[in-house]
Amino acid sequence: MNQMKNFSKGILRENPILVLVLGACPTLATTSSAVNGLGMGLATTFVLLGSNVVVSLMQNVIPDKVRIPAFIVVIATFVTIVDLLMQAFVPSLYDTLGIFIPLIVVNCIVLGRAEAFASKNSVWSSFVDGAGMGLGFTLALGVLGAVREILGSGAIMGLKFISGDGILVFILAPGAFIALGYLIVIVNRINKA
Amino acid sequence: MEYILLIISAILVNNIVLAQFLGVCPFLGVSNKVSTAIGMSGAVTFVMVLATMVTYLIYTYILLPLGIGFMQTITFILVIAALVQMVEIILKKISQGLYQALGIFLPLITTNCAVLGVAILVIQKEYNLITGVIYGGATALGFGLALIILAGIREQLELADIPKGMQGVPISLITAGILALAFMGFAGLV
Amino acid sequence: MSSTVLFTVIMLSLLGLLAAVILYVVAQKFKVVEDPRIDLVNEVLPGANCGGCGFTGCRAFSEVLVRSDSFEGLNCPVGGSEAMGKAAVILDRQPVAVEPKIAVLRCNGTPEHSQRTSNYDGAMNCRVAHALYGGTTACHYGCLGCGDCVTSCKFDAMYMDPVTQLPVIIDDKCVACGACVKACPRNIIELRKRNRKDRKIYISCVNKDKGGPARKACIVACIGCGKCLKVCPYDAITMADNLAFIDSFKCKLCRKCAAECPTGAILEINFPVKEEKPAGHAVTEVN
Amino acid sequence: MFKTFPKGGIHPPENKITADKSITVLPLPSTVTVPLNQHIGAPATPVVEKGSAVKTGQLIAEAKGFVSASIHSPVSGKVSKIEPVADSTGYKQMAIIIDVEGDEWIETTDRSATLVKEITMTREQIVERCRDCGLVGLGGATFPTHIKMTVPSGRKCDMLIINGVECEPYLTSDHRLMIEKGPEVLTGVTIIMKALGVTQAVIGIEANKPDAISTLDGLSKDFAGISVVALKVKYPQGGEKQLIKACTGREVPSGGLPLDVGVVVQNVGTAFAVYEAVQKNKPLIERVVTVTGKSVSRPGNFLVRIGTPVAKLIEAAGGMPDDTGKVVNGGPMMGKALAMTDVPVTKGTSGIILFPEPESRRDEIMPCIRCGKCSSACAMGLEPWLLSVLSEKAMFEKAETEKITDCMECGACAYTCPAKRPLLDYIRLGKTTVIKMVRERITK
Amino acid sequence: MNNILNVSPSPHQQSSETTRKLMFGVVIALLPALAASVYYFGTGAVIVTLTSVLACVATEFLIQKYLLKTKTSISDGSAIVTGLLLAFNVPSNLPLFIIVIGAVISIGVAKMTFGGLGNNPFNPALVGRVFLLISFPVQMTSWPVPSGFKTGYTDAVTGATPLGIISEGVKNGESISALMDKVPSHMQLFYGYMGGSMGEIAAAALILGGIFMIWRKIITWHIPVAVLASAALFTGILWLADPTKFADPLFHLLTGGMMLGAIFMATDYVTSPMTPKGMIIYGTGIGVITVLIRTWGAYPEGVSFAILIMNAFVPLLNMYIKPRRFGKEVRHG
Amino acid sequence: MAKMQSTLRNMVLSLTLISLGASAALAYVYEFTKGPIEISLLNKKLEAIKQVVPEFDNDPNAGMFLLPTGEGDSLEVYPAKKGDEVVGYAFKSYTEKGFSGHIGLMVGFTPDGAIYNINVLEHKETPGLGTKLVPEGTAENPAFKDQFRGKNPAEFSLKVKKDGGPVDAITAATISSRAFCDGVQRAYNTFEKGGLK
Repeated sequence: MNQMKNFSKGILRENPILVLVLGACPTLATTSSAVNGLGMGLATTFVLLGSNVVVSLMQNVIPDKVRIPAFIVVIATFVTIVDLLMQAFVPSLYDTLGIFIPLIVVNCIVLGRAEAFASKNSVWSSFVDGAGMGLGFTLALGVLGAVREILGSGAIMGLKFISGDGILVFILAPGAFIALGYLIVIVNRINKA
Repeated sequence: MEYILLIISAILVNNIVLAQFLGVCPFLGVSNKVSTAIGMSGAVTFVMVLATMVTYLIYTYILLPLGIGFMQTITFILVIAALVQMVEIILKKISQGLYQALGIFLPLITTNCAVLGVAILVIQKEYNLITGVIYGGATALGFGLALIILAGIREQLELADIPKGMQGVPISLITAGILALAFMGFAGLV
Repeated sequence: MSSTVLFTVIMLSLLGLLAAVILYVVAQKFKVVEDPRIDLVNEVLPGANCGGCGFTGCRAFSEVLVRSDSFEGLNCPVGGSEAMGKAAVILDRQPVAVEPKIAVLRCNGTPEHSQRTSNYDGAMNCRVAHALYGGTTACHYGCLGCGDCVTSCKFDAMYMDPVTQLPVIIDDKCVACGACVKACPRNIIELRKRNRKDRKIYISCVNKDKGGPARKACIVACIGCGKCLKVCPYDAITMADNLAFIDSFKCKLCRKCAAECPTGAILEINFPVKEEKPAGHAVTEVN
Repeated sequence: MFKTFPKGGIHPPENKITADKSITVLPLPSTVTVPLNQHIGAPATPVVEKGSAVKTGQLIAEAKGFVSASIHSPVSGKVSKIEPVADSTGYKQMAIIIDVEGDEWIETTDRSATLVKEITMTREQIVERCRDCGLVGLGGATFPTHIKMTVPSGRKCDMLIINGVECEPYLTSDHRLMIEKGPEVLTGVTIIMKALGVTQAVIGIEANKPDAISTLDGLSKDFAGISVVALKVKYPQGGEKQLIKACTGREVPSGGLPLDVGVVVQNVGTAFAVYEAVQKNKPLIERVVTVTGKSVSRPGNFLVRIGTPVAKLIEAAGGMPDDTGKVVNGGPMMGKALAMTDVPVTKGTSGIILFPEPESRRDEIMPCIRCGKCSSACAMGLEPWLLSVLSEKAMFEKAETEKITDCMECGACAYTCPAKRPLLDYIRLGKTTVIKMVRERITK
Repeated sequence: MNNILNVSPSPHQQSSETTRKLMFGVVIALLPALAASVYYFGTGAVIVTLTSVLACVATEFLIQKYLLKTKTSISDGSAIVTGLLLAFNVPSNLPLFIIVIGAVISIGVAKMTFGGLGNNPFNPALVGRVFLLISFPVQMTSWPVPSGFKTGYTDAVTGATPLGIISEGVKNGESISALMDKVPSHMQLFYGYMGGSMGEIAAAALILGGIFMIWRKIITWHIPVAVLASAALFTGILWLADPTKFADPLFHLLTGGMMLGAIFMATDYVTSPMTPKGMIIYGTGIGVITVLIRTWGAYPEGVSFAILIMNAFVPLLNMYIKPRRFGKEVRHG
Repeated sequence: MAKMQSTLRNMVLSLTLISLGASAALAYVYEFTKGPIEISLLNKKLEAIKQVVPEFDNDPNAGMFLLPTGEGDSLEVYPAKKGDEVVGYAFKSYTEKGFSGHIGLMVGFTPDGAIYNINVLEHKETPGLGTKLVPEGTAENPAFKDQFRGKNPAEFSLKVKKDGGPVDAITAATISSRAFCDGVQRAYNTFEKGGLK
């Protein structure tokens, strides 16, 4: 398969959040600012890359029946590694993302890619797929984070451009749902055009 | 009283889906019809109570004494996965009716981040066993409440003329957003 | 090696063991065998879920394809021979060549051609109007103009022409799924063979009345005179209930019949323009 | 307070313009067109041929199916054609066309106006006679009367209800009949009571017809077992199930028939026709039709031969006003709009209403605002908004569980809708589809 | 005689009631309350109302024209009602850009996203209001003090609502009787002499509007009565249990938009149940949740939230509470 | 390589092996990150302490001791010393009266009992309102917290103006402001009772 296409599909056409709507929980929870969104996105990308590579390496040694638990073990391992690393080296980001780091385990994207792609394809394509999907996820989180940050606190990447507060709802739960809803609509329109 | 506040908090104030963003995937996925939503809520409640209990015991009596608390994530997810499978088998053996009602939803629960999330939260918040189980149950009820409400609205929206681009996930998300807005009214109850 | 490492390894190995055993037992109990080819076939299908194949959706059709012994009688009108060919490769079967088809509207009852005798003022729905009465013109076989077919089209291949008050089929978009055929309560829409350059010759009328009343109701009605029958060199035209019908698979597009038709009920479309058109045949070119 | 049904109902303007216009006999037209399907059930089979000479009252088409009714010549003359003719729906169906030559009746009919009160026939003979005379329910449903007069074995009937409600606005044919032919109607009722073997009959009349109530109430003293009940003015008071509930308090179960609660309902007009058939041996060849409308110059109630073109009726009422936008066969709530006026009067035609253009158009359709007014107007306790949208979106299974088949198409929902949605149009579509679905399921 | 006749299925008559008439009926019913707020808050009330109505109508028009590309429906009057109600739910000195945001959310998000009039599960004006309350808590909770007619706009003296004063005080451990001296008397509350959102203050005017709507059959009594009765009952029980900690029921009914909510917001056709039984359950839910939020929650008013929450239950109520079907309980034979 | 068959032996074997590999990897990473995690946790605490007391050169964490609040629990106290001289105490205080419950505070006192600075450790207050407790102000644009600096609760009543005190509450967030005062008061009470003055 064309690796470039393989890579780029995750960014817009098969964007895991905006088109496939997988992994909505961390998307909503960690995008109160662009930085948080990007942080979460990168953490997930790391897990995605790692698990995709390992799963595709092991695709032949895992019997079908234990496929899912084996994948879960692999994914959980990577998640724990990210968890520990972040705790050690970026403690403040770790504090904000909180419980959603361990919850990468149950993020449908990771398991979904392992199951749908990595377990059937070569290591290199799996890596590219993971990178594309991860980038798509990160971008989506970043964009959603940026939108919410701009609307919600009148700032971008922590830099305030208006005095006072923004439309606070957008950094709260309801705003997350609403912003994601409209973002999906917009991306659908772009994809169709 | 403490328990009542805990329950109110978990169901209304800090609703797992609408305020804490856990379990959003099944929230969007299994809310097409009220009847399925009710089944899913039942199954989630059942598993969540059981999972909270088991993971709590494992954490306190195995992981902690051994000093391998960092194994939490990987242990919990495997335990939950195994638990769900076991529940499925047992349910099939003991009650065919219950299995019919909940069975089809069980596989969906493994990847419901609400279950793992609650298991982790119980440890994080340092609840004891009873509080933990109550918290788990109440959270599941909160999940069910949100799910059933959304299912009701979506079933009604099926009859509405929603603009083409908005149909499906976007409209569910926006409905959930307004629902979250409404639930913010419960702030400060506990 | 510290004790942590030891515990970790033991713990996880035990867990893995446990999970494996449980899963083994479970796997023994529920053997969900789903042919993986269903997914593969499903992927090559267009995914429009239009139901044109006669099944409830693309996935259902994939299952049917996988289970079937041959592709005889099975066709995806949307994906056409391309999709069916791919499916055939996956399933290692012989694709059955299916002629591509296209929907045509067998009514030309524009306000100009057919006198309006009443105004319909009910719900804009052909089936409601059809159940109520014969329609706004004296022809109670023709198009009601409420656009059920347009609503039923999932491919945006139809629209209502505000002037002719008839639906128009966009050849490029039509996939011949047949949804409009089912939607039309008057069976005006027909799936016909798709010819080169979308050329079409067909009787644009379904009026089964005798010549007089039919002509009175609509000046471009088929009056069942049978002239076309006689000139057709290929026996493609048949006559039943005062109505001629051109079999699109027998027709060789010679256009003899169209020249012969006294009312202009036979439409010829997408042919190069002839030098002079027979007078009085106000034919509305569709597209 | 007057009796009524418990839930729903609306109060459309009554517009009973012709309430005080006595029944006048319409002169014979030059040709009559007698459709072979003037009743629910299979069309009758012609027993005359093109060119046959027929007398008034002569059998010209025979009932063949179980639910069917015979048809008699309404005039004397010659059969000119037997061919499909566009009927009031615009679709063609078989009809016998007769050129009128005078009005020579068959000998068996007693054409004198004397009242014959004595009932000499047995139950079986009465039913037999009603079938021979081609009687159908004249309220609009045109169900063959002889079937309704036979209580199936194993079922019990203890009460006859006569529908003199005429709750449709504009229509006054039953009203006039009750006033002018009171004794005949009551005799007819007694005949039906005998046929059914019941001792009790109730005539339900809406309170806006005090003259009819007092007339019949006074006369009913001479007839055993007949009482008159005044009912509240509310549409659809004349719905069979509503009428039974109002008069007796009994509730016909969903999907059931009046006989399920031991009741048979007949229309006043039918009772009169039964009288004529049984006591005078006169087939059903004419009926009273109200011709009315706000712009009509001489609205009135006419005794018309079946098969007379509607246009003739309109002519008798002063011709079609220039502003006419719609001609309705029947009442404004349940009647059928006509696409043209050269269609014949049939056994089911109770009135012809001519609406001026502005009133004839439906208002612009707005989105449903879920005000629930249709639900509160529905006398059957249904939710028209839901049924309508379910039909529109082709969700027929759901519509079935929501009891779309209970709908009696009274139109109260569409009348009351502030958004002017064509609720009944879609419900009717859904109802026919669901009935078809159910039938297919049974045959499968 | 060659008229072309109109043909349609039955019925051939329609009542004279139209959506537009109903909507303008609501507008008329709102006028007394509008007059009251102009009387108490001056030109600010007029400016806020005009901005809100214009912004709502403009949003609906623009979305239909340019985004959805459908026929515009602003003439049905529903956007005007939403605009008025939104204005009634905000302080009369709210910065105009905030009102415009509220209007965009009301119409754009809560209404047009769902397909426009009749399809929205939540009351648009309330979604806008709650959205603003959470987004701009400072501006949305700085209510001008009523001071008779005046022409200033933003320079008004601001203060808390009576409920706000009570809620603060109780949290601070003060007794109700002491607090009652700080708030206007019940009679003043009835006429609307208190701080609060623009249209919610004058109970008398709102009740007048309500009676008008019931008389014109625009609404039925079920919802308002259920809301007010359940709230009164609940607060009554609390008050009897401990009059030092809980305010009396009448106080609750007259303050914090209870009247506005019960009469105008909860009775919105689209977002309330269809059957009387459903309406009573719905109304009771609103009353109870309102008191719950007022007494133990963080928001002193709570009516808006309560209505939105019960809006969410309406589909379920419609689904499970059906009108009694004719012939349902009767068995064959 | 052919795919492994799903026999019990294969399944157990593969899953156990995967687990083994995973656990080994995990254990290694854990050992590796153990140190940095501890350090980062400690740094966080020290950072919080540093902000609320004058400059010091000791390890306050080592000198940490508990003081009873008089309400049945105790607060952690971190003494800051420059040389041998105590320059301030950091009290890890809390309040439950916040808009959304718990607020954790680090309150620094100079030895004479005056507030040096306050730091909000954790809270769940409403964004835009209660969150205004957190930021540090600047000279020309002082934040809420800044009005406490240098004030001695002995003469500066920790009450918002609405309750008759001198504290300017955050607009529309009186509850949060009041809770903040409550937390500081708790620290001060403990300080006073502990006899550190």
